Amino acid sequence: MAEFLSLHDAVARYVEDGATVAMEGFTHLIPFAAGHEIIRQGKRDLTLIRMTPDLVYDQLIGAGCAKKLIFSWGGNPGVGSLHRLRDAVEKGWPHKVEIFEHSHAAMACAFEAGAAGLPLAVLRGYVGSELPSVNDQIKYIECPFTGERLAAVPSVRPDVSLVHAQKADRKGNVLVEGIIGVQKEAILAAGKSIVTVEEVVDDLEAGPNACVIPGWAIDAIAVAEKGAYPSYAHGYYPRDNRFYKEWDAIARDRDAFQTWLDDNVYNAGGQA
Amino acid sequence: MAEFLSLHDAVARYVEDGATVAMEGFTHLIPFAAGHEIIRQGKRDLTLIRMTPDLVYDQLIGAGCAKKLIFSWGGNPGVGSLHRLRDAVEKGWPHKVEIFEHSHAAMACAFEAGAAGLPLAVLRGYVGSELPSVNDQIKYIECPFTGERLAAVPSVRPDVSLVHAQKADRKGNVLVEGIIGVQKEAILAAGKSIVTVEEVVDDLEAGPNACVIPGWAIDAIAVAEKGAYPSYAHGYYPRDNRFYKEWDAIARDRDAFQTWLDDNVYNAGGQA
Amino acid sequence: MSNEYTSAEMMTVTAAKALENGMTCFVGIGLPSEAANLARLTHAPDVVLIYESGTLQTKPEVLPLSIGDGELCESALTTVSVPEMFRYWLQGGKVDVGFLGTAQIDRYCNLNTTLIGDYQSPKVRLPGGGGAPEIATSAGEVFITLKHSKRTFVNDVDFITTLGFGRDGKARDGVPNIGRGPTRVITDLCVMKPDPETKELVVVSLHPGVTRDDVIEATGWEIRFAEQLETTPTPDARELEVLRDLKARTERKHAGEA
Amino acid sequence: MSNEYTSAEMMTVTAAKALENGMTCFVGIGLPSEAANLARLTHAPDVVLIYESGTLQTKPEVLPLSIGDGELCESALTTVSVPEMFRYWLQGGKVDVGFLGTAQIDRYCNLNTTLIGDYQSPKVRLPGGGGAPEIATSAGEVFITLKHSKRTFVNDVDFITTLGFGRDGKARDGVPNIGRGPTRVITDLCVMKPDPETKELVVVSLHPGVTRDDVIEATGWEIRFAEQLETTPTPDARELEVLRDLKARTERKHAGEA
Repeated sequence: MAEFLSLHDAVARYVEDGATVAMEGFTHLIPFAAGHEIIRQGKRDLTLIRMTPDLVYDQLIGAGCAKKLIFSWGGNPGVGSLHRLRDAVEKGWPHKVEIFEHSHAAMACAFEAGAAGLPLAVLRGYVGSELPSVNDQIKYIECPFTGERLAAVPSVRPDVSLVHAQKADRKGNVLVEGIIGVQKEAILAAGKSIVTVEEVVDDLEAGPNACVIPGWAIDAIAVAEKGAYPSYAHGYYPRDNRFYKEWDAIARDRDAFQTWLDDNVYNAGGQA
Repeated sequence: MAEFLSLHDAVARYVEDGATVAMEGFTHLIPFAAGHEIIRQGKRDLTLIRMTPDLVYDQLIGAGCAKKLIFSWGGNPGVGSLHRLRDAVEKGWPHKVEIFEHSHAAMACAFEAGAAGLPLAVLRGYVGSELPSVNDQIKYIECPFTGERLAAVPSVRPDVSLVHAQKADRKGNVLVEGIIGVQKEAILAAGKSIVTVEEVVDDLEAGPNACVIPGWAIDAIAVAEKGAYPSYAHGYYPRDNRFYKEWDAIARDRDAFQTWLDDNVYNAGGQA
Repeated sequence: MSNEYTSAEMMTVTAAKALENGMTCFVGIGLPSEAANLARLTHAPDVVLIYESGTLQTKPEVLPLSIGDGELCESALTTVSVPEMFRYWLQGGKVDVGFLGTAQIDRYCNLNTTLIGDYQSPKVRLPGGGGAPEIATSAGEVFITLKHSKRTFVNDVDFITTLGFGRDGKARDGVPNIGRGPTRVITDLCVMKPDPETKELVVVSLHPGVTRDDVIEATGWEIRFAEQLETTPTPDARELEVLRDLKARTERKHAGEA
Repeated sequence: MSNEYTSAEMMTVTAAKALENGMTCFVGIGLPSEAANLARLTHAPDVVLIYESGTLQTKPEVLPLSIGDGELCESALTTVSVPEMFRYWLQGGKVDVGFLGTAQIDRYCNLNTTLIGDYQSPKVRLPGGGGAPEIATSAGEVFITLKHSKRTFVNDVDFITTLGFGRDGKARDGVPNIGRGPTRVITDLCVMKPDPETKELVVVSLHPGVTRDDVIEATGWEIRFAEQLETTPTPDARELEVLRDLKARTERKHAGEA
């Protein structure tokens, strides 16, 4: 049953050093506030899972929180590279990060399978790609009905998932609306889950088939206004595309990144 | 791209003798009008797929349209037996119907897998059940990561699927709302699809994540007012629970059934 | 209101009491649905009811006739597709208890809802498995409720549609990712629980006025009784009132009068 | 408005023309997105654009910077979850054409968006596969658009992220349930198509003012030319106007002024 906590307390309680952590939100509703809280609390040796690492994992990796990264597309969308990710992979700064690389299709199916309580996801994938040669987590099964060889990947089952959503009601039921990505799957697949929300309301005013996650399937809810900034929250604020472009210069340079981190995360209390 | 046809023409064009046919709608939005049209057109040797055969398949089976039935729960919900189904299975009237029997979980996963273009569905299912001993369509795979043995069933990929929905817009995009069952899966898994709707509107007025099926994924749309009666259409009319109870007496008796069929289907034009 | 009650009411009230507040319960239609909603309307207002039609956390005013009545959707927190219901919510491990009825049950709680007689030429064809086979294995535990008779409590079920503990009581042993299975059976005569070791059903509580012989005569095998045999608490006035109101509302609605 | 145009505009307009009205197109971000939306705003108003963020049949007013900008959802017919997008819509066979960009391409249309150098210690780490590996195999066919240079058109891609026709041109042969693969590559210099037999890319059309030598110099292998080499039609005034308006609107919006 969802407990309303401060973001500080939720992260302190549920995110342990060495944990496997999924922070989802496909371009939309990326949980930046939660990511900054993890950085501030100095969590270490995390295995980070995310389809599109985006700026939030660039920041976590640059801040030294990550040991491994499981992902399928690691760029700054429409802008270019994630320089902190590249620096870690190419130069080992601040330390080497081990990567397990998938396609979007496989990651999406792996989240689905995790939510479905299965150990594996099956898909028609990776045909002719060399990704299976560098990722031993990609295997195959044979269809017992047709003999077709299909790809199999382990399901995603994080120790803890963190997502951002528009709103929760007072019982902790959460509405996710717009581009819903794999947020529901991330929560249902996880051992523990933290949802940050823009606001708490009396009534979610959701349609009959809206993406609503019941409070009893969530561990902690924390209010984090603009918690997805510089990504966006449909109905609340738009994506700050300008910041995504500015990030390129910040992240390119280790010092500039450190300064940004000091100013916007370490010394920004719980409001970054 | 969806073509607007009369129900007569849609069924005449797409439902062939011997076809594998799925008519879905989980208690809600059961496509009775479409079923009656199939009976009127005297289609034969159909392989009928449906999680819950309900009255609609009781009628099709009693009318002699079916050769096989693939299903997971064959009763009159809350009332008792489907007497026409029982008469076919127990006594071979009007002729023997071969049955392939699953659990709901397996059928639901098989529809999902069919929509996903896969040849099989994988689930943690049938543990300890004797259903696998009487249905050779239930097999097993071994998870290459954990070694766990999981059930596998062939995906559902009907020649044609028929579902009922609340409304279509003038481009043929369809909104299904309320209990959405496996309607979307049935359409996407099928070679051809027919959707009957209560009405055609200018604007679906659907939420951003509503269950909307694009017109280009549908073959034919036919307007059939009260097309789900005696089941219901959320927002249009309620379930006629009284008729479901009355059906028990009608279907118990071959003559009473024939009379009902004459009065309400054969001699009811396209309005039954 | 008098405290007299029927044996059917005794069964429903007792079944309802098995549910604790806050549990998530995957509800079968019929008797389980009646009991689960009674629990929600009495001692367990926050019990979460899930129906296989995809309705999550539903609070119907009247009992559904079918598993997918409009009432279930209208009063639900949200409604998901049926594949999602079975994959994410049931198989995904979100259900504490599955609440099932059955046509036949044996001493190891195996359930038959498939047929009487031989599979290829059945004497009586029953509706089939529906959601039960995976509810029984994926839910944390399973409650079963049905009327007690020799026709339903049989020595060997004609067919195991849904696993209790298998023909030998050992079918769950060593199976990965499986729930505890049936933990209690509630009838109009008594409450039974599986023996912790052998998994054979043992009567742990007799309803007031019911004798051991009543149970023995209604059971198709040599039924065992617990050493500390209890008497089931009687329904109180409020439970009976709420149940009767619920059933009256339901009857009016289904007759088309509401 | 003059009919002068840049080579980038020539590329986009030519890529746009490849899309026919009514096609369903799974759109990659960047150049493919620009071309696909230009098609929608000119000759193909009913082209159906699908983005991997789950937005089905979207009609953005401005080009998205990311694959999941709010604009895509607001103008979509509906938005589904990402698992549904990849399972039902892409793998389910509902996509006619996948429209991709790439960092590297070889003569058999294999695409590399993973890295330059060695996998374990890369010289340059690129973003990775994203949706491309399965778009390339599940879509009915694939269009590819990118700028022509020796850096991008290489003799051997450092890594096959996404299958064209394999290192030998035969990797799709005999594979069940696979799309036709790349059917055209549109650059700022020319249009190429795979040879029907060998699958090696052949230049079929040169953009006006571009010479064979221009293409030879910008290609990392000995590029072949079709016997009937055509000249690509030039953009007309309306195409250029619509494209420039679209890009201007987009720039204003992304700079935060709109």
